[in-house]
Amino acid sequence: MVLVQAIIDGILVGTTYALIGIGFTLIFGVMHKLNLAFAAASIAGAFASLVAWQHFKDLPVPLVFLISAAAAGVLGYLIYLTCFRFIPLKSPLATLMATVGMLIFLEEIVTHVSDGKAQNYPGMLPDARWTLGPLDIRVDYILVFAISVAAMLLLLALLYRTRLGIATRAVAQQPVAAQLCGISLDRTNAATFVMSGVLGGLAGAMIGSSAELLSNLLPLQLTVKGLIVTVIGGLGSIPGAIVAGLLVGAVEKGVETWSVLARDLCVMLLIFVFLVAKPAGIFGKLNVRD
Amino acid sequence: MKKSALFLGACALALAGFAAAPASSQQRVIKIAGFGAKTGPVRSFGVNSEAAMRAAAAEINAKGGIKLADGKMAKVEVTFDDDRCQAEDGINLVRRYASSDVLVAVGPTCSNVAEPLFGILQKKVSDEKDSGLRFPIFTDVAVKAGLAQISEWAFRNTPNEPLLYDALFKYLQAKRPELKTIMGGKEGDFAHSKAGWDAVMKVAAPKYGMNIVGEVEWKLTDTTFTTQVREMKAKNPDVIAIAAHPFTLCGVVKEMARQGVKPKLIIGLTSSSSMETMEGCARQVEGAIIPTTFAPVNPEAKRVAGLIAKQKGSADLHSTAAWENVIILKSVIEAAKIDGKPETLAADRRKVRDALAALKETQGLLGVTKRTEDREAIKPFVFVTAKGGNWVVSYDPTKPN
Amino acid sequence: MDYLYGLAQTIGVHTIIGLSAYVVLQTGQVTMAQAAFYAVGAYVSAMLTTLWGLNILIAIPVAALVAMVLAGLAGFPALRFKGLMLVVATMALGEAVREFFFNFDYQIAKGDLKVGPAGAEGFRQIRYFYERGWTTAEVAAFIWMFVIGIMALLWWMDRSRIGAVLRAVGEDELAAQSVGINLTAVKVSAFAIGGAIAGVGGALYAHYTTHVEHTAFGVLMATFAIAYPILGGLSSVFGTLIAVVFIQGLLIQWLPILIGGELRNLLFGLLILLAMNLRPRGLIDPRVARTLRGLFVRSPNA
Amino acid sequence: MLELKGLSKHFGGVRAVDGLDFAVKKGEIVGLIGPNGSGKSTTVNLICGVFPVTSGTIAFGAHDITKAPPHQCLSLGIARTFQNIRLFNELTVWQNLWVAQNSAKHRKERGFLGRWAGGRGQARRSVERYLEFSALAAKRDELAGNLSFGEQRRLELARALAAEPDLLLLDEPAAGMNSEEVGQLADRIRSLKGQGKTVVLVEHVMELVMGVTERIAVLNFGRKIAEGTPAEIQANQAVREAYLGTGAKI
Repeated sequence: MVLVQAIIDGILVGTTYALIGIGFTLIFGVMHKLNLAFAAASIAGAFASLVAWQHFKDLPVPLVFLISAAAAGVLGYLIYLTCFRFIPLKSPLATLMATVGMLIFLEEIVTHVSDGKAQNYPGMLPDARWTLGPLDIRVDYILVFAISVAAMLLLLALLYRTRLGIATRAVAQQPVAAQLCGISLDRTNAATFVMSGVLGGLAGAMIGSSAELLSNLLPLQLTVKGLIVTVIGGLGSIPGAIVAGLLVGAVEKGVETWSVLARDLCVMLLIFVFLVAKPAGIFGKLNVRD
Repeated sequence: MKKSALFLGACALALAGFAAAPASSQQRVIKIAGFGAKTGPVRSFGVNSEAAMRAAAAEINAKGGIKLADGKMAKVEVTFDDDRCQAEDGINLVRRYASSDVLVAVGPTCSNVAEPLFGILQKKVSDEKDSGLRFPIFTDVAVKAGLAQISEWAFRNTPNEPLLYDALFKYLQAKRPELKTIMGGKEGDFAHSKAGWDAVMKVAAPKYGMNIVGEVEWKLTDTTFTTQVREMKAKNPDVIAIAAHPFTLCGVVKEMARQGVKPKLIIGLTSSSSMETMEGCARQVEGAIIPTTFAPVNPEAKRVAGLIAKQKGSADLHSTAAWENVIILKSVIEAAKIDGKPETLAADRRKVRDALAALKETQGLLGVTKRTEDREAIKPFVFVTAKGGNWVVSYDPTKPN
Repeated sequence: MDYLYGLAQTIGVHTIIGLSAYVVLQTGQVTMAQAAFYAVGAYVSAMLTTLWGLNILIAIPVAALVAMVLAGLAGFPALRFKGLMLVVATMALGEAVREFFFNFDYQIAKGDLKVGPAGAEGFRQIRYFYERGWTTAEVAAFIWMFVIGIMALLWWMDRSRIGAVLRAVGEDELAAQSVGINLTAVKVSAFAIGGAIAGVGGALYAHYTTHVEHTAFGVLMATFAIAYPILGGLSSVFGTLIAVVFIQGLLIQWLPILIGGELRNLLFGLLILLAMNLRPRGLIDPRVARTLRGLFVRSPNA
Repeated sequence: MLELKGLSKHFGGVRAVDGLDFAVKKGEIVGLIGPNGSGKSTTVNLICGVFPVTSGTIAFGAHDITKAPPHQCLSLGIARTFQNIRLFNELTVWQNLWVAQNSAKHRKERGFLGRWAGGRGQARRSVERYLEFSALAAKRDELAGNLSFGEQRRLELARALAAEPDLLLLDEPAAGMNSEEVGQLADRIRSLKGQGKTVVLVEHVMELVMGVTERIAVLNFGRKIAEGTPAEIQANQAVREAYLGTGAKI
């Protein structure tokens, strides 16, 4: 029963991993580049909302979340401008390194804002619990789950139902052809960064909110977790990132009931299993033809 | 080519600036260099230590300064550098001090900096062959047990955790005999937190009749603790001891509140008796008890806390140690009768070291601190309890009631 | 002066770890495992000198060899992955090795105290240099002997056919195969050479800092290992050296003296960002590298 | 010398190559043509071990190379060029030729130790020879990425030849060339015959195929629909239909 309980917790919390994974995978899908500053921007967004929350006392929680999402969206655009826009496509390592610089920069800004201290962050319904037979579930985890799913559905609708979404997918598949069809590469890329930033900001806010704390320790941790989810899900695959996020959450919490120190090793093992058995990820397709 | 020239230019400029940095001094000064983490996760420690050192220096200088061997007075000059909690940074900083006119250093924040730092010092002063640095360091924060034994140039004024927790459990046995069972929680991937439970509390509790019913662990950067807290709930101990930084300490007590885990007592790790914990989770830690080597319990302690606050730092068990260190160094330097001239620098450092080693006790803010043979401190302590968003003294051994 | 020698030690050791990633990066593989081989070198050599009293000139090659074997073994499965997959796979390997040393507890009594790796506490008292009375300058010279040796080796490799083969693999694996290059052999060799160099770096690190513990070998160290050659440029070994001087010397050591420590880390990230925007191919990009080469030697093929 | 038997390659449901039988004799120059997507390039990639074969066998001389990885094909004596030029752009012209000094022939000539000592000189001489052959001697230290399109094509051909192969697979070498350049290319390919090389030419530009090959195989939808001399192929009705429907002239 302990295990079942833990796995349910894991799946619920795993949605935030999924959101971070989607952020990485979205940018990778469109630009075929890695944005290592993404998770840091998500947490920085949450910190921006924290500052707002501290400044205007008793801001309602949904508004705090929106501020976080908006701030992270803006940061996403800034990352695009500083790390991608002006660096030639031929130098993928330069963009990678630039995002590392951005990661360090954002991490340090967060450290300065918080003075390196853990900060109280508003929780959603801090005392609500839902008892279901022997199971005991935190209502705010269910909220996290619901909000994440809603955000993912919104994203999918955006990608498949709007002009901007079609442009994004076109650029992801055939950048040159898309340009010839009059799609602005620059604008589409920027939009992708903003979209992923908004998702990340939401995830950052929910991670902080479910712990009721924010800390400058989070960015690096979340970057690693996001990369793991992205790889297991398959590069550029949004459904893959969702399933992988839930899977990683469930495995973490499940293993935790046995040993905390083995937890991270088991996640690493999970990567190896996937890399060997299914190198393209859960839903990913390998590009075999050149 | 132009851009690379720009870079070369910047490098040259930096070099030139560096070469010009050591300024000439007209007045006699004694330089005490502070260093610690001012960036990264433990930034607040460095900020507070710096404030405390500056406050102490201001106080000494206001009273005329430090008396040298020739009877002249010298001003104290305190500097503070950031080591980013990185071993190599700390080593390079201390090498820089040792090759400049700094007399003695106070620091560092992190044990993982202190360990290698003490390692590069000369191990035994009698060993002429040992090429380690001959430079005294008087540590204020790095708390890991037994570090000063690495070198005879290393001194510490840090809490001795085994003694503190021994006293705490002894006190609990006498005053709260209804507490029979204890469960521990620790950050398994952080040496100090891990040792705080494994080597300190876990050892002390059974000595005073408390029964260990279980232990859980988590990691430094975890944000969810549902599994661990459920285990606590299942074991239902009287006491829960949490050896962790404020970030996960707060995460755990918040989860405990959510799951309705209400132990009769929560015990925290010494460094958690800070305002950070209160900013993070004042409501949930209400009633928790922590042994600490500082609390504003007497007029002098209150006055110093005010002075440190004026320098934009907060007074806690670590930063007040930095204050004490500078004050102790003043009297040590005066007792050592140093000349304070550039040509006597090496001899002066040795004199300061010997005088520090000769100390049997020092005056601290909470009373007399005993110095041990292996250059560690046994500091007076109090127990503080979280109450209404503040840490209040619940027991002071010097004032038995 | 002693301080500058000390700084030279840091720069030397970091140059070595950067060069270890340089070799692997040339084959187009972004590896996050260098910190793991660095750790292996550090622990193995420190155990040899401190626990069993071996000469450091024996300990370093042995440490390099162990790191090389491990890297070679890691290289085989790593062949399956490219790009981000490889980044994450090697990161997983690095973390696994770090976890191993976190739990690695093996001490023996030496006189009045026990020495050796003590799990999370780390491994202290690796005082080989200081016990033998080496001065700071001598230690710096010892470290730079290895730096210069490794740089000379890689400089020679760069100019020989091996270097061309490594770069060919890095640029286009299929085309490289079609001219008869055995990808497996080249990639595994690059991993192994990189591992051996990282092992040397780790061994020197352990001995100059006297203390090693698992926290020193995390993701951050692995990132720095690849950051140096990328920032410096993959066209010349001197790029890595210049990047290390830029980061360790300018940003970490001198910047706080010039502008105060508070702003240092903020600027640190920004300057990396700026450098990559201004010089996407590294501080020493191919053009500068060719000019540089022209200063020293005439075209090797003329 | 090269023999494909029942060779098939399926990508999911797509049968890119479907039961292809095809043989090349030593010293021949053979053309492989067909409309877009007919499986020509896939066939080249299968021979070179780029894709795993779904079914069928590939034999080269006495060796079964069905499962051989690409680099092994080269050391047995098969070299290739690519449809979209794949040079090492960051290496110089000279280095591009130098890395190709890899085949079994080179190794045999130099022996084990010779690879370190005398082999270097020999390899350098071989590189010089192909620099001359491709008329790129003046640009030896230029980065390959900076060459013009035509020069890049020449360099790629030279790089394949520098491996001293017995069989050369050319994947659309004339794509994007003007007719003057195609003429020069035709001369080069013909001169290869004189050196005793066997050539398989995959091509769209009929001017070239008809001009230099002795025998042509035509693919459509992964199957061989015709084989014969250039004249026979030009007269073949099935081939015309495959290309442009009925009545087309090729």
